[in-house]
Amino acid sequence: MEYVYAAMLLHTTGQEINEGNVTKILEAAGAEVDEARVKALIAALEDVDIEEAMEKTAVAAAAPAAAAP
Amino acid sequence: MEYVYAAMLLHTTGQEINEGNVTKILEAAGAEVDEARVKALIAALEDVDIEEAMEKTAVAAAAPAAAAP
Amino acid sequence: MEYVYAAMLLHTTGQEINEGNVTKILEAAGAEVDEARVKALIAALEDVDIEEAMEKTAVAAAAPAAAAP
Amino acid sequence: MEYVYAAMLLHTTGQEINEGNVTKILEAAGAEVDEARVKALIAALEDVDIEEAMEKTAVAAAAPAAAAP
Amino acid sequence: MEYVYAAMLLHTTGQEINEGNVTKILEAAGAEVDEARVKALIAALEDVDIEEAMEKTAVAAAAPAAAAP
Amino acid sequence: MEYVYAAMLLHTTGQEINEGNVTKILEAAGAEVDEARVKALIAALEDVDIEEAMEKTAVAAAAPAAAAP
Amino acid sequence: MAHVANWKKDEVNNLKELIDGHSVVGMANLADIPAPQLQKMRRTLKEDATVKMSRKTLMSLALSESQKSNIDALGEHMEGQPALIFTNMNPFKLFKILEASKTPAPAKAGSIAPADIVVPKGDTAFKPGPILGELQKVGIPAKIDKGKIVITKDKVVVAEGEVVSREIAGILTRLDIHPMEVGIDLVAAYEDQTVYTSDLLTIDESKTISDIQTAFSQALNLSVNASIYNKVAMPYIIQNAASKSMNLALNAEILTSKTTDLLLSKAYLQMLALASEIASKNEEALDDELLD
Repeated sequence: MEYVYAAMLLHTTGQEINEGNVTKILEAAGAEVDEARVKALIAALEDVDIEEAMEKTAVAAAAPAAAAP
Repeated sequence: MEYVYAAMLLHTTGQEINEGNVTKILEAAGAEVDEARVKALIAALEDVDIEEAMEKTAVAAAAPAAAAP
Repeated sequence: MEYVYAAMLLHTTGQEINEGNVTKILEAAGAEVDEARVKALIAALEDVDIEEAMEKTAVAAAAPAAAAP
Repeated sequence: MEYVYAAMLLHTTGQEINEGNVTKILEAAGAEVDEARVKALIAALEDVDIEEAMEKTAVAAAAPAAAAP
Repeated sequence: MEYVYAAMLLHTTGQEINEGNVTKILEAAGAEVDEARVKALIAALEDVDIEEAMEKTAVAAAAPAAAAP
Repeated sequence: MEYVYAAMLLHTTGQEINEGNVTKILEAAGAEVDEARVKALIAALEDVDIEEAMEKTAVAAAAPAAAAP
Repeated sequence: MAHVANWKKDEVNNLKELIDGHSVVGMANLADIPAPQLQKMRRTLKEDATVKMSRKTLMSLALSESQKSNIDALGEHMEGQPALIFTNMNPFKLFKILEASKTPAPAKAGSIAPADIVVPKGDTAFKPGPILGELQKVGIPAKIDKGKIVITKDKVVVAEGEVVSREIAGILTRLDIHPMEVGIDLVAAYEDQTVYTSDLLTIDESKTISDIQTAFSQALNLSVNASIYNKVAMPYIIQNAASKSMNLALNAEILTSKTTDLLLSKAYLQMLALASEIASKNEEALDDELLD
């Protein structure tokens, strides 16, 4: 999950989520960085609205109780 | 939340969650680092089983308010 | 939660939520006081309307049905 | 409400909930202390499982959501 | 998701999930194959129990707040 | 499930789900191909809206999350 | 074939040509199909399939004389009023089309129920009269209500596979219940050296849909659990990360812009909960504000 946390960190600090920045954070966190996974991450995030995905968490957290048995 | 993400990153990569490491990550993410908040983060996490705390669902209590009309 | 309780206490008695007051309460409660966490508390509360946060709870308690899908 | 918060504080820090301790906290919070009320509080709490009572919150908050259609 | 389906196919037929095999399948499916994504797929699956990861509900983790204890 | 995975692969890459394509993928995955099962799959999929079936899954995946422990 | 009449020779040759000229040969049962309906079905199938009725012996002969290996095994599946169907369509698809074209029909005495035959509860069109007794006689719970005969409970009158009696058949017809399915039964189909019987040819569409859904959720689960980044899984991966982070922040009481108000309201709610517990012991312990 470290790649995702790196992306979320950049999102929160308002920095661009690109290969250089993600790699920098992962290295600072002492992770072995797999370039291919960084590339895959960036590509996968391209059309994703991170804010919306995160907000869904909050709503999801609050709402789905109704579906509980 | 950037302080929390930094802690999650260190936890995931198996590094120690200490001031130096948290600061390094936050700087790599281009964040302005507030020393007191870093210290507070370390203090808050001191006796916490992070793995467990990540998985344990927290306060449902206030959450639905956000979704309320 | 002792830091949060201390803040709520001060809010209830109408006193200012500052480092000195929070520390005084925590010490009276026999807690080991972490200065950094007190500072982080004050900083975090700076932009929060406590009354509003409490009211949100009330709404949550009264009408959470609205959050259901 | 300050009396209840004071009791919660003592519970969290693991101190005994007695007249002296409650009074000390309330004074630190700048409250006027009503001795009779403190006594009543101590007496009432004698038979209460504080941990359980506080946890009921989460259940109460989660439950109404579940009742939603 | 085509990379994931390719991996699941190989897993089901008991073949090794390596670059050559994944690429072969994707080409048979008429996909443009991105070498970096194939590599990222292999890397992500390295220490994963695929059977278990396929069955373990992933989305549940996103919404558990409502299940608060 | 390899037959279904092959069909999903073709659906994802936007290729036609026909006997030739399914067989090609299964062979690339090293599977022994049972022609009758391929035929049955194609016939079965003719009247099925894969996209719709997937969307319904997503809803299902999101809702029961609340039932998670 | 010296002693065989010429028309029979022609018929067998004709069938052989059809067998060798199509990739798929089906064995059907046309029993119980009224002529007009069969006409209609032939017309519907015209583009895709040819239905040929003949004598059993001639069909067997044509099958055994065909060049196609193993096709004589199809002859073992003659039932009722057998007929051959010729097509180049996938046999599974042929089966599906024939099943879909079946139409409901009234039950006759001696029919075999294709599924449980149910008389549903509810109003009937009947005015009170001897029919009430007839219904009750075969075990259908009925009574008179507001000048009409009403069936009070769903009732299975014939179980799947059982024979429909004359009385039941009559009552079903009067109730306008058509429990039978009439159409071309494809008993078996030959393609490429293999004979598929109807149980193999049956396609369960809901199973297909649930297989697709299983495949999709397996793929999604695997993507999210193994952090395989793609567009479908990414929102869920982010949600997981966000929710784990929130859990940690809330459980460890880390105050952030996203957690502070949640933690404050948690404290407030805890206080209210504890206060209500205290109030149940002694109201004197609480201030007036809380007692409201």
